[in-house]
Amino acid sequence: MSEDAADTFKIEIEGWEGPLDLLLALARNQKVDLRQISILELVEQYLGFVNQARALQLELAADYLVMAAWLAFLKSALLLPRNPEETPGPEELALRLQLRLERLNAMREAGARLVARDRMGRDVFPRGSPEGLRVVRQARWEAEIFDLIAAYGRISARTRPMMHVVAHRDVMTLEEAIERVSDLVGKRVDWSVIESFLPADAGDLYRKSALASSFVAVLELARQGKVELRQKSAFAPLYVRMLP
Amino acid sequence: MSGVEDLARAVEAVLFAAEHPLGIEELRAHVGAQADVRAALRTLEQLYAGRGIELVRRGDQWHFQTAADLAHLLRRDREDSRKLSRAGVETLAIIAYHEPVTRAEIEAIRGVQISKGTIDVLMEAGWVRPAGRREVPGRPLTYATTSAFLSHFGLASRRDLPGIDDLRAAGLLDPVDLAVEQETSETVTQDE
Amino acid sequence: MSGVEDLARAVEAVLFAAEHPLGIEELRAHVGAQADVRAALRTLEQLYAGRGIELVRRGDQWHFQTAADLAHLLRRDREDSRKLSRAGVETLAIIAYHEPVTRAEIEAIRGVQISKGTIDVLMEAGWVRPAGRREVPGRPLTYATTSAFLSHFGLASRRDLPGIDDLRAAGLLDPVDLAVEQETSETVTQDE
Repeated sequence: MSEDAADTFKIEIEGWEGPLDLLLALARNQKVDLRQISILELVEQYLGFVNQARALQLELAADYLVMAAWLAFLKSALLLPRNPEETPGPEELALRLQLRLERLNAMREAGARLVARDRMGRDVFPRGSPEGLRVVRQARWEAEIFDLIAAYGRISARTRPMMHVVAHRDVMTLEEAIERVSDLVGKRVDWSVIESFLPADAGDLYRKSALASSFVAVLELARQGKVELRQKSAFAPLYVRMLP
Repeated sequence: MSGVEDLARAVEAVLFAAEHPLGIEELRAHVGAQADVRAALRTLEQLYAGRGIELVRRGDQWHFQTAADLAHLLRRDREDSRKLSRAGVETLAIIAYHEPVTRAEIEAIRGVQISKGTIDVLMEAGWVRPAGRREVPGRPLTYATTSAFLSHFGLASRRDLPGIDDLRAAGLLDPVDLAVEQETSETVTQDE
Repeated sequence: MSGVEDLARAVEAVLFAAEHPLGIEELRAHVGAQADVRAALRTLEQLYAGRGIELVRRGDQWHFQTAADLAHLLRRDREDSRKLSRAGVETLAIIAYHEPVTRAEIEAIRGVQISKGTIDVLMEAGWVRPAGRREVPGRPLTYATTSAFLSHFGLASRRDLPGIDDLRAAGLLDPVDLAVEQETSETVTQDE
């Protein structure tokens, strides 16, 4: 049924909402439990109703007519000798109609009970301006002893190189080296390799430090024009001589 | 004042301030974990019986609301909720008692197509929501009711829907096909 | 029920459902123009005296509110258990092993700055407390663990912290001067 047709029909026949609705209204007129209604009687009433509407030249929506045709078929099937080949049989068709009516009726009554309840905002009202309840969340912090120890181990591992303390370490400062080289170079007349200016009794680490500082020292002295340097090639021995 | 009366005062204040119905555990969270909240609620029920405000139990939740017989005093400055059409009421009932339910299933029960606006009106009222698609050909949308539906109609849960247990027991919430199967099999059994 | 009591019920319901305090005229608009609303309010005042809900007059307007002495019930504390962050655990470990220790020292040991909230969280948890100021320039605050720390981690004393002796023997717990640490670590790197 199209909406237009539905609208027309509502206006013309007291707003039946479809053929099933009309059938239910007729069935209830039988004033018996829907399980006990006479389907034949119901069919007669429906067909009578449709004929009456036609006589009054009311425009019936298509699905009312489809239902009328189906009910006419059902009626003849119920009345004529049964054809066992035919499935579903007329009794089952009648049962289906009765079950559908029961279900529609159940929902109609349920709806009526539902809307008749005391409805919030219509029949009963909550407090207009409740203060409200507040939940104050507090964190309960969790950590396990294992996490703590693992964390400390992790930090220790991460910072281990940083934690080495070099208790004592001999270094020759640049000032020391300049003084030492200036002093020694003046006592020599010819070219001397730079290693010859290092202290003879130096340990390995101190010797490295002394070499590095002495190298910078001779560069500084050369810059000042006090010594000259000679080296044949990279990594070849470095010679130092006092400038006249 | 006795302990029970002190507790009743406390429960009264908490329920009064609450924005939603509260259960026993929620009440205990406010008034004390060991409190005999049920005894306090009984005291309050008696205290409020017949008054303009009533203590109401919905399922296992409690709240205060105005007495239903005073609705006429309260409605005056409120927008009258639009009256639901008959189609609307039936459709709402079918959704509530059968959810989740497709439009085709609603139409099968009502024996008529439902016009476009009927479900829209129910959704606009906040009582009905789409509830996913049914995994059958065409994947039709299903509908279900909302918590706003429950609270508007004063229901604690769908189990409180009027008569739902009887309807289910009578098979009236089963589809016709299933009911036919059962009826015919019963008939067969009777025949034997 | 008498007329006054009926009226009291009506006023009770109207005040309960109202979103604002109401004056006499507003109440009359709901319960009846001729009604002796003041008498009804007096009845209600007596009825609610000492209860969890009170009828309160503000100027010439009336409303219900929860009794002031029960306000504390309207809030409740909820504990959410939360896991300490990695920074939090590391900071706590450093404080536990080195206490009393300043923030700068913690950062030196971790090798990473600690955000402001990290120590706050540890103090909120009740595991760390301020432990006086160090008498050096800037007088930085030092931190130490609490007895709650010990009991949470199942320790009788800080000496029970596993491995503390081994770590000390390895020289890992020696106080390290920041400046020296920088220089020596650089020298070491050059040597290697």
